[in-house]
Amino acid sequence: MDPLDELKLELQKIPWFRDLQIKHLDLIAGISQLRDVKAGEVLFREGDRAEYIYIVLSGRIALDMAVPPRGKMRFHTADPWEVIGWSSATPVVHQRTASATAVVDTHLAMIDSTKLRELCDQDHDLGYLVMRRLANIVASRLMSSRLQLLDMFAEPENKNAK
Amino acid sequence: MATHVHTHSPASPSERLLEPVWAQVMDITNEAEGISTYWLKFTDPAVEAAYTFEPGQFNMVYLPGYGEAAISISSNPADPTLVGHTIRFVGNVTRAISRLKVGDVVGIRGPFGSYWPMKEMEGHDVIIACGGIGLPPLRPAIYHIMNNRDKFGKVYLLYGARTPKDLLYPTEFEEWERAGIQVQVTVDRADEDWQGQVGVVPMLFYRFRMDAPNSVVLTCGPEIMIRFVVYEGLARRVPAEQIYVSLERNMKCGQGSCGHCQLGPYFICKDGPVFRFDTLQPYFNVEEF
Amino acid sequence: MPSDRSPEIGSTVSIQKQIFNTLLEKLKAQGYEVVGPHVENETLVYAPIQKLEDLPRGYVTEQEAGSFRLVYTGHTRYFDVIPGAQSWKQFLFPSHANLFTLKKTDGAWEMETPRPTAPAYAFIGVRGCELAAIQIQDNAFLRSDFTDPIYRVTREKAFILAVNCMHPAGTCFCASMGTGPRVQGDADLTLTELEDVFLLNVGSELGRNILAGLPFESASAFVLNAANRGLERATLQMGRNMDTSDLPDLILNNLDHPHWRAIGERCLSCANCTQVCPTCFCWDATDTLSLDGNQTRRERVWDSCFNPGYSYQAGGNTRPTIHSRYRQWMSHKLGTWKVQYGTFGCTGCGRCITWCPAAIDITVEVADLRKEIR
Amino acid sequence: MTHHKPSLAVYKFSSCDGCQLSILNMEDELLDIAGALDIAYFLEATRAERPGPYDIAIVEGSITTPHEAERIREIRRQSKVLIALGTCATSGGVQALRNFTDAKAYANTVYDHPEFLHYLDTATPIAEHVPVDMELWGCPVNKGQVLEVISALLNNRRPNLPAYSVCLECKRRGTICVLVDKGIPCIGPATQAGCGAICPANGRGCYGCFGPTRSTNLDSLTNILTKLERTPGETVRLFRGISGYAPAFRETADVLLKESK
Repeated sequence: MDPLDELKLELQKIPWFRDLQIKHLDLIAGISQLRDVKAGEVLFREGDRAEYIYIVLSGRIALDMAVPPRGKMRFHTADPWEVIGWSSATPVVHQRTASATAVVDTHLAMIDSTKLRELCDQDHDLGYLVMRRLANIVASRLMSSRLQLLDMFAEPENKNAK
Repeated sequence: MATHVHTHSPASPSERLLEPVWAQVMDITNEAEGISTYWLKFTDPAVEAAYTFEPGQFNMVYLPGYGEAAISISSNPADPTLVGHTIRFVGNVTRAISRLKVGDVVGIRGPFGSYWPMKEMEGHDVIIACGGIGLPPLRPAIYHIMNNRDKFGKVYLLYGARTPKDLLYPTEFEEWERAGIQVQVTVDRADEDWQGQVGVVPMLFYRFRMDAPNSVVLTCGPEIMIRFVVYEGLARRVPAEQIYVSLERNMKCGQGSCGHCQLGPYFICKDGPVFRFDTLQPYFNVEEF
Repeated sequence: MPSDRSPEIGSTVSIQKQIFNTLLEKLKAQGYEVVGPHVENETLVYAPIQKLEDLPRGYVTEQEAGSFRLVYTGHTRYFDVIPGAQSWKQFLFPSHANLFTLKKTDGAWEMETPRPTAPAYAFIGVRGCELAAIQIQDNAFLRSDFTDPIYRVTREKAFILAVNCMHPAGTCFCASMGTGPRVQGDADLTLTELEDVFLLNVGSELGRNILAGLPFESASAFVLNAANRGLERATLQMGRNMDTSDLPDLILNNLDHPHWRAIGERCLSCANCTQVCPTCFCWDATDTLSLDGNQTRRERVWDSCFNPGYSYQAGGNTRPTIHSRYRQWMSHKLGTWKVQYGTFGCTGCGRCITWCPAAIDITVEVADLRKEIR
Repeated sequence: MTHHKPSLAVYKFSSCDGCQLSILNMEDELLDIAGALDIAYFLEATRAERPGPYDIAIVEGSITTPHEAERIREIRRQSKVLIALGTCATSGGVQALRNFTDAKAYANTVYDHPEFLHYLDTATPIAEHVPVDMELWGCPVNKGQVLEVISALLNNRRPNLPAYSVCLECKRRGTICVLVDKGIPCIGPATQAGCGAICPANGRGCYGCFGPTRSTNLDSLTNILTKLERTPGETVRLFRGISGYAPAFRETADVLLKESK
């Protein structure tokens, strides 16, 4: 199969891409490629230049932060259709804020973030759809982080103890 | 109450509900750091023969001199001769329980409270969403589903714990999977050796597609987790009448008499611990209620 | 003409006041421990009484929010004094009760359950609000699925002589709650005090038996009229009133209202209101363990939703703030109680108003809440 | 503390001995205590004196001299569990009243040779000097509470000590509220239960010897009491009583004084 056709076919599987018009899908396909990472392989490291947004097509990617002296802390895993590296879609973030490692063999779509921003600037209809999706991702990631921050399973401090 | 009766009738069974019966610890399973399951057998054969419970119910476990704690039953309802209590050692009573050995005796009152709507759930898909020590009160429901697997549609267990070593019953997950229960496990944080999912229980709702109108959600765990599980269920159009939550409060009597566990009009010990969410909704987000 | 027949159940008879002593004697002869209002250490209590003269004749109470004064005016009536802090709850639901004692022998616990040994009480002078309160506690303690053994034994044996209230106090609002001043519930006898006679309405076979052989007359239309007029006047003399028309919704729909915080600024969280309340039924159970760990006594004591430990659980305190505890109390009394038992948890006796050191007045708070919402 | 009998030491600092006496007063239970504990040091009870370390040390009194400040640190080093017994040990007690004034001026008035006195500027609770494992309030302490704490330690459980106010105890015993009934100033609503509400039962107001409750509303209580004052400053004196140096009562009195100036 033509690599571009294969790419489009894969992108069409992503639920939220179904909202896109064909011309928009073509535009995104034009700045995207497919990538495979083997289990244990590092997709990017904290501090790397943030050039791509990834969408997991199959497999599982883990996000870790190195916390001295506790070592690597795993705070999120992304399963199919989840987006990672979303912050590179904003004009201000240039560095990866976490490391991404494949937990199992993983198949991904990678989108050039600079070009995606340019596309969104040129076509606000597309830009709106992309940013709306990113807002959803940020909201759910934030909620998740809040719950983790609350450490809901922790034994609470008994400041009102009997 | 109409006119009082001027006779002194002898104590009836409904009056013995404050007196414990005795059960012996037959076995102790260490489940996780600070959490163990105690397997209890009633010392009186007549009590044992009469004892049954529904998934989601609890017992008041009594250690003479220390007091009582409301503890959900975590064992198979099909075998009430051995009652399992999975206990986290956090309070005065449960810390004392942590020092019990096989052969020791505890007091039991129960079973008390409402239970998961196993009958009404038949024919539906079931989503069991729980976190931490919220899994034990749901394990009897899982056993019940396994015992009657053909009566239920798709069944998902969405389970989260703080870290991988805090997961309860991990050795049983495979058996549950084999029985056609899709087990999704997540932890809040892990080291890089953990191959499973990392994230919070409500996020697991993003991992599968549900037939919302035909689904029943059962949830138990920290109240904050329950809240967000409910929001995820409601966001996916699961009717509020098909979401069931199990709550926890300070309980003393277990039968809606002492007043401690009230939440709005409900005595959680008697009207709960399992509530249909729509009945709870008006009081659910009132702070410090 | 005096008669020695038994009156019919439902009928009203009149007796000379001194004959009441004969009635008390009969109760005692039948084994009752007779308790009633009594002045002791210059204050009003419920205590054993032997004769009519033990009742607080000549006294009135001046009750306002946060203030109670027993005043001697020298009037000639025995049942004019409105109750003080104590209620019949202390007999039916005692503040301390042993649930059981356990002794360890050879690793096994042996239980000893005390058979409730409370006497058969004759309650003399139960007001309408108080009888309603007893019936409200019946709902909590005498359920079909759970009967409290300690409460039941005393309750079943109790003889109740109720009293219609002719002179309500400043903090009374029983008329608003539909529990008085005329006694509404079932009593063995219901008394109305006129200047020279007692009227007694016969409510039960037991009441009838107690009157049998006593010199009574059937009450004339004149005295019955006088009693009715007195009760009508009493209704108008209520010191407080509470609009219940929009309860419990007013409260349950406004649980987040800032007014709760305003009350919390005044409330001491001292628990007095709950302890003097004749319907409050909360209790706690505690163990007292011997030093060697081989013997324990489990005891039940009155508890209160104002006690910071009341809603404590392994996760902390469900109601850490004072205003949340006050809201729990009031929203239970006038809100969720109705859902639980079909009645309000308040009979309008006014004790929580009088005995609140901070003078918090439930009728005022309800009215203020209503005003602020509009 | 399982196999051997745990050892107990009882110490006295600046105090009246009343709390130790309430241990000795437990005639019925004293034999049980002696059976369960090895009394290693308790000058009021026995001449036997065995050196530490001890499993349980019970300390009565407040710290008022440099020597005492030194000695309590040594006791802490010698003891596994340290219990502060009574209001002197938990809030400074009646000696702490001098913290509100110039102790030197008093000393100069009372003594011919105040220069021989060695005392600290303040009388302070044990917990201001060393970590304390448990505090038992009261002037004197309630013997039932002492027993409960010992039983709890021996049986490895949390002692059952009430967090509620004296009012609850008052009502449970059927006492009529002296504040409402007689207008007698009473700080029972803000005082920790435990005494059994002795004072109100005898027609007096509570003067707070069991210390402030953890959840109370002193602003509101102050408003009530100042209205009842029979003499100016009565409320300040009520709070600056036996538990006057306990932070909640101390701050309340300070605020009142500031307002009255």
